[in-house]
Amino acid sequence: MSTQPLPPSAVQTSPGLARTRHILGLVVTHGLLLTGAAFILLPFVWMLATSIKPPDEVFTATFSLWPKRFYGVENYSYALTAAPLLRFALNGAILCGGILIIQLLVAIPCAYALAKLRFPGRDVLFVLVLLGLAVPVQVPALPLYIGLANLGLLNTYFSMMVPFFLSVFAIFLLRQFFKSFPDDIIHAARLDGMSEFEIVWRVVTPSAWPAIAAFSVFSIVAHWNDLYWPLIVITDASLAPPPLGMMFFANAETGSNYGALTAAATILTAPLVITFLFARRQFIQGITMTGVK
Amino acid sequence: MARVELRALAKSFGAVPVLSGIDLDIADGEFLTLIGPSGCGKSTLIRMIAGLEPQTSGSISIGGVSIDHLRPHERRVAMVFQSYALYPHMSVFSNIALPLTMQRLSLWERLPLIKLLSSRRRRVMPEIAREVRAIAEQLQIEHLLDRRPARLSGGQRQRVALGRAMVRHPDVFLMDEPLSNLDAKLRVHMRTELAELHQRLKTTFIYVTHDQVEAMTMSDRVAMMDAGRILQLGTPTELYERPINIKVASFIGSPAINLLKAKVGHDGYIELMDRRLTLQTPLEPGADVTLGIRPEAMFPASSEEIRTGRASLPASLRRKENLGSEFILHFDVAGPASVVARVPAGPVVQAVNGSVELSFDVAACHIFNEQGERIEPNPLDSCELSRPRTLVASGGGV
Amino acid sequence: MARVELRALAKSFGAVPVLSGIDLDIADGEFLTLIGPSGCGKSTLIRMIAGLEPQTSGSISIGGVSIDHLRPHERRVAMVFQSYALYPHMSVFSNIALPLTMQRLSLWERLPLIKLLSSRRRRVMPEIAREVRAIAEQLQIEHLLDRRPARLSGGQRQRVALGRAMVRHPDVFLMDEPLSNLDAKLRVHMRTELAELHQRLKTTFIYVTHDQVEAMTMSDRVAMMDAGRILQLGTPTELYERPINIKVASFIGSPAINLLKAKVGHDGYIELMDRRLTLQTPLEPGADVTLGIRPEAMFPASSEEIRTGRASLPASLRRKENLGSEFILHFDVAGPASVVARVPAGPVVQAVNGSVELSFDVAACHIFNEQGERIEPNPLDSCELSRPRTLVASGGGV
Amino acid sequence: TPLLAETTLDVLYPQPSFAKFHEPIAQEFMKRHPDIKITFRAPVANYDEGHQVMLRQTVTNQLPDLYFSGFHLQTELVNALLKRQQITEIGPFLDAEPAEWRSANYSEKIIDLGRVNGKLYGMPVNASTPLMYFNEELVKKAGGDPRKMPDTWEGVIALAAKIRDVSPGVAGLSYNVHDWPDDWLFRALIHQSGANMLDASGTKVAFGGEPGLKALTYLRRFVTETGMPLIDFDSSRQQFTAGQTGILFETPARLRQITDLVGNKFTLGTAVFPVDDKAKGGLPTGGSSAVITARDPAKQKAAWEYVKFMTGPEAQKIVVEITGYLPTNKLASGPEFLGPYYDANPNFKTITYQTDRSVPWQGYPGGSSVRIWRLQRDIINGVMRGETPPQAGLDRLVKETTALMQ
Amino acid sequence: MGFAFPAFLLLLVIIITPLIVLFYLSLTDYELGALDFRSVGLGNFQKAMSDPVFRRSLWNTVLYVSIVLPGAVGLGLLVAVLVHSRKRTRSFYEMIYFLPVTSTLIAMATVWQVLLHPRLGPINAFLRQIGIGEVAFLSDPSLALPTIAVIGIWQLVGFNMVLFLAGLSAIPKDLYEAAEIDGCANGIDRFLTITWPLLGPTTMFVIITTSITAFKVFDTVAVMTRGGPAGASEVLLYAVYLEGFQYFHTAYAAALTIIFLVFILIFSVIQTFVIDRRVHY
Ligand SMILES: Nc1ncnc2c1ncn2[C@@H]1O[C@H](COP(=O)(O)OP(=O)(O)OP(=O)(O)O)[C@@H](O)[C@H]1O
Ligand SMILES: Nc1ncnc2c1ncn2[C@@H]1O[C@H](COP(=O)(O)OP(=O)(O)OP(=O)(O)O)[C@@H](O)[C@H]1O
Ligand SMILES: [Mg+2]
Ligand SMILES: [Mg+2]
Repeated sequence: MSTQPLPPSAVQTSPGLARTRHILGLVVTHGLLLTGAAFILLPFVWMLATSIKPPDEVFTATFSLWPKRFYGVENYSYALTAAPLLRFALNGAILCGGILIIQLLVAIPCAYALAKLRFPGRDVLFVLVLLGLAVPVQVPALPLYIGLANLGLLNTYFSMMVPFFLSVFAIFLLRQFFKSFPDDIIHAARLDGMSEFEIVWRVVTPSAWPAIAAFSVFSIVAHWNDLYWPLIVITDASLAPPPLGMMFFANAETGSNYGALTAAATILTAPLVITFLFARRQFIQGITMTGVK
Repeated sequence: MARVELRALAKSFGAVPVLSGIDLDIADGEFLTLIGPSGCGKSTLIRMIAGLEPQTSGSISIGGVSIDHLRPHERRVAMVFQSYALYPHMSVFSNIALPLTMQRLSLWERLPLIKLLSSRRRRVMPEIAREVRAIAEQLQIEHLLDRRPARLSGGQRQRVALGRAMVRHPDVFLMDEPLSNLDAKLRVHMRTELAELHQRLKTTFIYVTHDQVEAMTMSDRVAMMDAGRILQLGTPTELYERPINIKVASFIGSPAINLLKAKVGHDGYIELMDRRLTLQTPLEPGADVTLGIRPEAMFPASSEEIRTGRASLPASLRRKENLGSEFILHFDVAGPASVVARVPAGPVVQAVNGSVELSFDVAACHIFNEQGERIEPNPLDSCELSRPRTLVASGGGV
Repeated sequence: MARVELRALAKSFGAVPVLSGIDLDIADGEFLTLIGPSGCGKSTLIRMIAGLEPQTSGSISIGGVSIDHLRPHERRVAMVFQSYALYPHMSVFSNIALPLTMQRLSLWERLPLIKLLSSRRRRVMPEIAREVRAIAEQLQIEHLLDRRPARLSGGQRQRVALGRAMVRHPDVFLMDEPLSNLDAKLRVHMRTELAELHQRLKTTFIYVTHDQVEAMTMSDRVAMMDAGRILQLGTPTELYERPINIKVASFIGSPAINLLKAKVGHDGYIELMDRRLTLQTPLEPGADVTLGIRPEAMFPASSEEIRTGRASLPASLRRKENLGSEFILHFDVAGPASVVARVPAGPVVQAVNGSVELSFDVAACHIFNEQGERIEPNPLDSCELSRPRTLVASGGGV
Repeated sequence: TPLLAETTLDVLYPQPSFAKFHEPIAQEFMKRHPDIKITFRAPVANYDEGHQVMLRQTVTNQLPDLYFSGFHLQTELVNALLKRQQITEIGPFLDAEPAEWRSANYSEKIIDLGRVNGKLYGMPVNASTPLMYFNEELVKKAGGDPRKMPDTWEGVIALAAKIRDVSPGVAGLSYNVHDWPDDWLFRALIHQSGANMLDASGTKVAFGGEPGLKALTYLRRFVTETGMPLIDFDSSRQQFTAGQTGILFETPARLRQITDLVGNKFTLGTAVFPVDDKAKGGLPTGGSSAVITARDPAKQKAAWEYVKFMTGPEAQKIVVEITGYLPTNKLASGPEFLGPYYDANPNFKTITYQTDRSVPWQGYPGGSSVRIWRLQRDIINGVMRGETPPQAGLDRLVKETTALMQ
Repeated sequence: MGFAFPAFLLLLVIIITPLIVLFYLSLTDYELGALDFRSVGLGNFQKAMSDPVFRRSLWNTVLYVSIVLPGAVGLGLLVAVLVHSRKRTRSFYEMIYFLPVTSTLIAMATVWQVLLHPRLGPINAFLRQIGIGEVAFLSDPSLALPTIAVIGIWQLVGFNMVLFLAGLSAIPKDLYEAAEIDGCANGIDRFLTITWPLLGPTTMFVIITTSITAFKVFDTVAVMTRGGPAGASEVLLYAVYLEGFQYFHTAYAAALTIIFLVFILIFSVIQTFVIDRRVHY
């Protein structure tokens, strides 16, 4: 059991080397991250730059960030007045809010049942849920459209929301989360006289809010930006959500006012960025706790 | 009044039997502890009493009334969980008040917003608050009522969990390892508090633990379980002094009982390492037996002369553990086996070293047959008392 | 050779000082335990020695050479974590082999796929395997080498963690509460194994715990820490028998030492509940003192007659805890305070009830002044020895 | 004079940006017809999407009362709607109007654009033929005369090659046929040589010979000789407005937008689309026609009123000024209406010089026009890239088109 | 159970019934707007198998997935690892990398077109500077799909980063410390010894969600290249869209949809297997 000397090849750290290594590490890390960030930001920089340019400066032979003529006021006021942008944002909020609320109302009890209750057909249901995860809206679009038409429900907020009422992703995420919820607390609640209904909403749900926050970000981002389905079911412009509204600017056949277009894009992206900013901490914590790891 | 009777209770998970044939009568106001190794079914049993897990067969009654068909909250039992199971998003006050609001308010009166409309609620809530405060005072947690459980220490959480159980004035308290999440010091302290609570409330307590110290110190009776059955039921002293088999003997007591292989000699006397002991059993000569000797029953022979009714073993000291007030001595003996003795601190034990004779009181030996069951020695007649002396090798000492 | 010296070591997290002015010499081959309440900085100290946390000031040297600038793996220390920190995705073999492969193979020889090309690797690996097997044999885990940590029991994981530390043949073993995740029985067992390992390896061990039993039973010396400083450094017996202040006295020993308020009388003798004890201190008359009396030093007076050098207190029994081999008796005394006595099991203690006189050996009292520091009593001259007898109220008893 | 009770017309139009003329026209109309209320559905992105929406809505009975169909999809739409009797023939309404009014407002050639199977189902609302845009500075630098731009393809190619040579990095011309969503630009190259896509029977490919080969050869030469970049049409337009392309062929509907995007960077000029066969050469007419899908006679009547207004000179003036389209009303170009505007904006007037070349743009039989064009486009793309020689490309074009026409 | 009932009902109405309808349609020759149709058995499926356009879209999709998958997962992991070790700048980087997830594609498509413009775009300006010359990213048939894929990566990196960050924060810190003592001195060693193996389950999840997302690529293609040039970027869902909504071959589109679903389901099955019994160490 004699101790062996360190192998001669091992170069020992000197105090100076340690510092150099630390600084070098910082340079490499930030170098990589900033390079990536530049790539990520490039479109946004162009978007912001364009949103303050007059039309004749949008396309020039040499690229410049700052316009010769500041046109931001015009572009933004045009974006806000030419189409009811705030109305679109409001529609987007109603749409996202409505979808989110129903998604949660449906997914939470289902996820709870999948995670904590034993009932026949549970595994079949779970497999179906996973199947649902793979189906994009494009797939059931046509039958749904015809169904809604027969019910006379086209061109309503409801018709825009209905295909998304069931979020299999939410069920999956929340099920993972609920699985780690202590059984003891549920037992305690039963002993205290709570019904299963109350257990779900008064005990399990309040503790799941990081996961709910995480899911909300996913859901809001997806439905705020969804174009495909509203395009199909909406014929009334006053119900249009943001991307549909954006089409008023992005249309290719005639005057695309790029300045106003990017201004509108900026205005309509901002709420999402702000949402993420606020939910960021819970978001990552929430995903961590859902066992998606 | 709150006598708990379990009759032929059994439970299987799927095809796996977990509990079988549990018969148990727990008197009103008794403190009964279920003890046993991990996985033996203690939690399952207590949860069946609470109604959280349906039994496969058998019946449970409280106060003479069968409760098999009752839902958990109708059973008039309260449970304290190992994890405390406090509602993490509610204040301590709400945690304790919850069972009462559930009991006394209708669903409508509990719904958010709608509840504000109820005038009955406005009448009932102050009552509940009064009761909660009374309980909190008893447990000395009044100052914590506004906190969330996350901001409490382990001991405080423990008390809140107790409060939540007490507020319902249940007929039976069920506790599933309520102290095992606490650190050693706090555990000792809470042990006392629980025992005193029991004395004060005089309610039936069914207490689950796998810590034999808890079982010994708090209980009126202890039921030692293993593999889904009750091995022995009795007072702590009975279990310690007359364990019915090796499992019970070695589970109870710390350091654990020393178990030594021995044989029944041709005349029925037990021979341990070729030394004949003044212990006679009804077993066949030549049968293998196991002798159980508690560590505190052994000490190095040099520390006192070998007296009547004692025997000794040659042993060599391997390690001494100083606990301050006492020493745990680890010896190697022939077998090869190791033997532990527990000796009060003092100059004598300090001096122990190398080979010694380990002396023990023959009357304190527990005898177990090959199946591990306890065998009572034959009573010794007076003439036997003098004979063994010659058999005891006089101690080598330090 | 592997003497560890800490000089004026200090650490702050931001502006918060966590350790200050730690000076400690640990001899080669010594088993030193750091003990202290939670948050006192034990982990921080040991992590600084390992190089996982940079110190704010001061220096650390091992074997006389400063290691302040060395990275953790260059320090020739090995660490066993409370959580074991085994690599969950590697087999036991790979877990133990990892430090060696890191040491002996270059980065290329470790890269996935590329490593297969190295011929040196093919030469080195069998050597490593041999060493790993040797360690595994020592720890009796050869049969587990292919398993993943998740499939091991607590004690087995513990051993693997030890193996991983041992395989590097470090100069110093650092262990941060390595036993606290084990259950009570296993903890007792592993305590012995660790102590024996130390005896065999004769390497320096620095061991962190907050369990005083571990500290007492295994260490050559114990450093009791509090709030980032070392309160007392000494052998276990020193700490138990001569704690330098109340904190040390009450941290060490279980059940905890009884602390009783007393006063210095006009002639320098200590008066406890108006009874004068045969203890004289150099303190001013009228000063407040605290008397520390270990539970094992007290017993109900009726159980033996009160002898020279003993005193007694009127007390009333609140609760008896039966531990099988002994009883813990809880008394209420005037103050109001509570006092714990620890008495071997026996018919006498069984009979104790109601009001008793609690007798204790005056020489076994620890005296602490108002600042909580230990005060040595003046040596008693022979004539003093007889006087106090009249002062001791003769016990009421059962 | 409310001869009708309040009638509401549900109108759907493609191209959201057309809101700029649809809205004011509807306002004006409602002022004049207080008994008719115009409500717009959310506009659809383009003619193709609009077509899909209409077809879906035939199935679900959600059709609007009035729709503006792209000319190239008109035939298919009408046929699909006829199957379910969901379309109203416009002919009877028009015939009921006074003859002199009709001849004063519409040229029969324009009205013919709305005929399907010989019956009038669509009333042409806006029309366009491809237009040449150019950068006057670049043209001048290359020795060209902005007021006398070449009117043959050889001439254009020569000028564009010059432009490229004298201004390095600049593309000579851009003719985005390889990327165009429909076959408008390809047809233009066939029609301009006096040929036709289909023979008189309307069932056989007619561009297989000389005209097709010539068109494909021109296209290849655009790339090789004039440095035309093979990029998408958005990018082409952007490059032109940035002053990096000499000549651009585009729809006049973009004139307003391009004028704005160019601003003061260079002088924008427009010229007529070069036509090799000055006698027979034609140009396919893009744009849209109003299609009445209302079922209720009162609504049909109201819809006809609206269509009349929409194709009237006041409304057409608005349409032209906002887009650059060719007006479909004869009076609109007159001095009362667009005259002064054209004088002030000569670039907008150019399109009127090629009015007479308008020929109808009709789909292929068999209902696979969209698919046929996608296939043709891929082949043309290959020819322009030089992957396929023009003759081989032409052979494939004929073969595949014929196959899909069944 | 009552709790799962609303979800089950919606599942039935929103997903299962339409799928059944779709499957039924795929066995007919229905065209949108047609008044009658008849059964053609598996004819549509046979046709799909021999349809070169469909085969090309299948191949394009596979190519797209095979670029996006390693790119978005690898870069997401790299960014997550780098960001995770930051303290003060962490939220800054998280925000930036998450931006594309929140952006509206309609606007971003135009922006990308301009950025990638061979003549006017800043990217080509940069390439010209370093002497590579103009690259027609979106119009060169060999580059269009990879370019769309890069944009796909751009959209997904932030999303995957967040998932990986969640995975990283679940790795016990003391493992890194143990590794450091054991001699894992540099980042590469630590990554290979701890991070990568312990991120296994996260990686599986990310790979599966990323591949499903990548299989579902539609918007970017529809908005930016419309399948061009010369079909070089025509992907599965776009082909389905063309058949269903441009050519109105509803039944054939339904058959293609079913094939698409089968493809994607293979991944879901893997997900069921791996995630639920995920590599539990
Ligand atoms: N829901 C369940 N399904 C299947 N088996 C179960 C279930 N719950 C418990 N068991 C099994 O029943 C046995 C008894 O479990 P139980 O929890 O009652 O043990 P315990 O005595 O409380 O142990 P511990 O001291 O570890 O808490 C164990 O073997 C366990 O694996
Ligand atoms: N990274 C850190 N940042 C700030 N404070 C810290 C950090 N790590 C430890 N501390 C603080 O330093 C003090 C000492 O912590 P340390 O972990 O050393 O305690 P300990 O004695 O090991 O306690 P325990 O017995 O609970 O493990 C604590 O008050 C803790 O809050
Ligand atoms: Mg249990
Ligand atoms: Mg610690």
